[in-house]
Amino acid sequence: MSERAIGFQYATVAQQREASTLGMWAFLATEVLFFGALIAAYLNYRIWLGDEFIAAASLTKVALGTANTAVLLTSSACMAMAVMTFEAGSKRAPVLWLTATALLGLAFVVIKASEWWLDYQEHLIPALNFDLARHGGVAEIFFVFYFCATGLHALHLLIGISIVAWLATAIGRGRIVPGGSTTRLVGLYWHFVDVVWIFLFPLIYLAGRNG
Amino acid sequence: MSAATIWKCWFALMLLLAATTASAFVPLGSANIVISLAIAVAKALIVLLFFMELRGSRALVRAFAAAGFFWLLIMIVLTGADYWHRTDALAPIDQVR
Amino acid sequence: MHAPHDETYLNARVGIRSWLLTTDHKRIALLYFAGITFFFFIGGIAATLIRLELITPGPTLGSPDFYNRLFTMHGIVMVWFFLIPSIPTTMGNFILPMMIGARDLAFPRLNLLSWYFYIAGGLITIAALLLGGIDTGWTFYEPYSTFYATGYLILAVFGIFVSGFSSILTGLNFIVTVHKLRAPGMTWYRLPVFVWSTYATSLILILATPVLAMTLLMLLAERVLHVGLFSPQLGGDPILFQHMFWFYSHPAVYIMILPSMGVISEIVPVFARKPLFGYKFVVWCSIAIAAIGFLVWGHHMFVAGQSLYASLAFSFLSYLVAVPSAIKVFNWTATLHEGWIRFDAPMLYAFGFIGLFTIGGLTGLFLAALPIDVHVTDTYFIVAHFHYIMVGGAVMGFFAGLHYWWPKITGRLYPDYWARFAAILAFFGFNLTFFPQFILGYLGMPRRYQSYPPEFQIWHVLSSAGASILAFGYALPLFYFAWSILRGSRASANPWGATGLEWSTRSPPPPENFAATPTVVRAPYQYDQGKPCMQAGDV
Amino acid sequence: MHGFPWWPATASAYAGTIDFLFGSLLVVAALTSGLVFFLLLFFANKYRHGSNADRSGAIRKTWRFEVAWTAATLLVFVGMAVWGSTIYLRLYNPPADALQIFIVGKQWMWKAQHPGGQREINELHVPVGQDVRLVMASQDVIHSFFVPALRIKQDVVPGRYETMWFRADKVGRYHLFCAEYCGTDHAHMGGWLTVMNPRDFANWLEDQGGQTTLAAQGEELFRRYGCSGCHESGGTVRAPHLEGVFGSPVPLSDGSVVIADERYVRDSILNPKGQVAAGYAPVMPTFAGQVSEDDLAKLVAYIESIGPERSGS
Repeated sequence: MSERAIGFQYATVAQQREASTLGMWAFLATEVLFFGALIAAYLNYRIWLGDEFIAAASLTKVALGTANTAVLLTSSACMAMAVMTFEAGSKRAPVLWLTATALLGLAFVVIKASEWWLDYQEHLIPALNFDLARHGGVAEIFFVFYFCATGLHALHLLIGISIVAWLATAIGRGRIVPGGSTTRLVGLYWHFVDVVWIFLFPLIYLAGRNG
Repeated sequence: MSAATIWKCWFALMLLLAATTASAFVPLGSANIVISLAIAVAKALIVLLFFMELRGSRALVRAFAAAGFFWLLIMIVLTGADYWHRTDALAPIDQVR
Repeated sequence: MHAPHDETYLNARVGIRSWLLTTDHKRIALLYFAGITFFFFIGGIAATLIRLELITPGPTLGSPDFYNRLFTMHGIVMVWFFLIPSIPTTMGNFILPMMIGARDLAFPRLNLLSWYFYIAGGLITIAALLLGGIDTGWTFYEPYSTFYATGYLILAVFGIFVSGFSSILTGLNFIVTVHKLRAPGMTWYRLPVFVWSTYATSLILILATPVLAMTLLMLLAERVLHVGLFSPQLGGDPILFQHMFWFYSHPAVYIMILPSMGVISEIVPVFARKPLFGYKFVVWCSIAIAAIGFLVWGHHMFVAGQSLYASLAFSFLSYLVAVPSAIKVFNWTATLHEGWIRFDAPMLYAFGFIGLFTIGGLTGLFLAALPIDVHVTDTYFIVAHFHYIMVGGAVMGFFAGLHYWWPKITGRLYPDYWARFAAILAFFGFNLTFFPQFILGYLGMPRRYQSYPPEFQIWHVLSSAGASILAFGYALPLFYFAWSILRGSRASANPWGATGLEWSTRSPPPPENFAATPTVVRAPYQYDQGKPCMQAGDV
Repeated sequence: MHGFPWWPATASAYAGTIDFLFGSLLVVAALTSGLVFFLLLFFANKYRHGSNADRSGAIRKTWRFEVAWTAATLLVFVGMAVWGSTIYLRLYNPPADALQIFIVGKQWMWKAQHPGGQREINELHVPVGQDVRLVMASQDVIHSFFVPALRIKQDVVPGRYETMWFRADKVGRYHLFCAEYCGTDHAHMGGWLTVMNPRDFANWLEDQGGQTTLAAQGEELFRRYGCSGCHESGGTVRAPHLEGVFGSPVPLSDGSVVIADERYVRDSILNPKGQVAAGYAPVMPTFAGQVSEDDLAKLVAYIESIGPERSGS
């Protein structure tokens, strides 16, 4: 929606900005509960299945997980820079920062895909080639959560990357100018995807490492 | 929000990431999960307050942000309470493979 | 093409595109109304067949599988495609923006997208039901739904998943609208109670529906990929499914009842010509119901194998959530004191609602008592309880609102005596249908039984007789509403003498609702000597 | 039509307490709804449009009423909650020496197995006036064992044992239903609970054919599954002897001590590495998936029978 025209139902621009911010935060609340339901199920299984479930977590690649978290946190910082520079009025800086954000996002997806490839080779993918004899049924349940959570998160990340790419071109071509709230909303979405990963990382990679 | 604040937050996040990964390998028994979740909450707060500018936002926006997490807490606490107090005698069931 | 003073949202633009691509909240409300009516009749047909089947102890209409698919269809269509969307998407969409003096919802295009999600989800589910239906009941309990269910479960579950987005986006739209688009002078305590109730409903819509989305996704993953999440055959825990399902489904029953409470809180003061008794209490009871409603889902699982600790906690919390509902009933009754009560059709439906909802609510107290629930859960006592709340409460409230805002929506008046007859008929038909089921329930007749011990037959025959009266009571409005559109007399801006902003503009309203944005000067429901004092200043 | 039943049969003292609780709640509900309906009709009539009732004293202080009826409802509801919970707790601690019957629910029948080895399908014969404890398991989906006359019901979730106890005080035949939807013949998955006086019950047990007792069948399984190979003297692998173990404390390898009750025996068969006895290597293979429901019940009964002599049984 072009920024300058105020919506038919709004009286002032400020009212429209506040409404879109509230709308975005309400949407993020629904996403918190969407991912949260999966995390709640994970925590319940952790209580119910106990140590064997936690031990299965040590089969994940903590090095790749940590690297991925670093990449995503950095991309969040880049997105913050993009929003800050955009609202400061410059045009080239936000495009650069947005490009950096998108590239870091892609880096995350590439690392994640390589991790899945390693899991595939170690026969850890349920429904595909999970090696029950060696790991047991409880480990399989852990890996069902692992793939559900990381899969959904990667999907949200891909959506985020495509939006950031579109935003970078739109700002580059001058279709999006300061004053509107589109850039801020895209930033909120990206940071949210990062917050989800911040909680997924310890639950998936750091569980069961204390030997 | 100035560039300096952003990169200071970024640095804090990196420190916390290092801390949480390192602490995971220290055998502290059930304290490990508590520490890793506490650090995760700290990292999330940095992103929420600074990057998502909740610090400067109106109370209403902060309330919306908190609502999602609070309702999730209700679900986790009440289902967790059930699982915590469950004493099941497991019975054999023919695993369908 | 129309002189400005008689241009309404109906004739402002014509053609199919002006309807299918509209962003006018009033037209979208009518689109939803068409969908709601369609699904109400599909669910109604299933209900009629169920009642016919249960007249005799043995199988009457078909095989047990046919009956299982029948009650599953009745459950799914009525819950997700009629009751949950009914009042928020029709009257909420149409009336809420007008009540707060706004020109439209905060995000009009999101509103249209919500309708398309609703229709897409509905058609997918109808396709699943027509292709062969599913036999799991609307609760999809595990491990039956993973390994033993036959039929198009994946299609139906995906249909419900898609329609869930309509709930989420509608709730989001309403919340932002109420916060941001109130007319000048419309403070929170000057908001009509219908706006408060719809706001509370929207809180539940956006905080509970995502959990249903995730639960259904996990159910699909388990059924399609045979991965162990809920069924013990693969190492999962079926009670986790019940926890996650009811975490959504109990707040969902408050999504169904809260809007009706809002409608009744609008109607009673208008036809009693008196301010609502304890406005602030009624308002904060709605919010309390929405909040505490999230803490009580465990009372669906008292015998399911939940831990003793959880059952005790959920029993106590379920009693807590009953208090706000009781307060509301007392406040509606107290509003009648020293009023000038008129008995038009909306008021009769409102009386019906208060009576039936009281019985429904009180029987809920039996179910929250642990040992009684152990005896009556999964029996017809439960079926009677939730029908008293859903059909006696939510549907009666839906009809009350329909009769109350029909003149504003269509600009036409309907024949009042026929409407009063329909209200009374529905009330008695309803009681004859569902009160015998309380007795059946305590006798121990389980739910979802096609054939039952012969000694229960007397009550089933009474119930089926009542169902035919109820069906007639619900079909009647179809006729006189249609008649009113064709030949009903024109409705004035304020046929009932109400005080809300929506009654300060023409019926049917112009596309932008108000010639100029009204300024609000006083609280709702103010009367002196029976004359309404309009909320909008002299516009 | 078969008569005009409006109250279910009452076959146990517990059912009586439930009826009393239900009756009291019914009275409270009737009073409340009666009050509301009376007020609705009274106000509707007295203050109808056009009546010249006195309308001067409009109540100013509304919150006084609000606080009154809020407090009243809260008090009554908390009372109901506490009363209900106390009765419910009695369901949860079964008497120790109850007659134990194994029930297995599978798609569309209830299989009962008495300690003496007698088997029944969709039928359950129990002696009057004696505590009966049902240990229930399901082989496929969730079923629910429901006897309206006793006012009790318990969902049977596959993959775990559910227990329920009752004491029937009146001789007679009472309905048995499956209350949790379980598929096509959910409506036919039921039958009769027959409560007999002890003499008839003993005769009934006799003419069910003197099958060997559960414990005897358990001993035979103990050999067939190869347990005796290790757990009896002369075995190749060093494994603990099970004579006199049941019911007495067992020191575990991680230093804790656990009472060898049914759960410990059952868990040791299904998941032996979970709690290994002190001084033994965790070499025992798991039997999960091989030992069926019924066999596991028999093995537990056998190990119980070679435990220390318990007073009476």
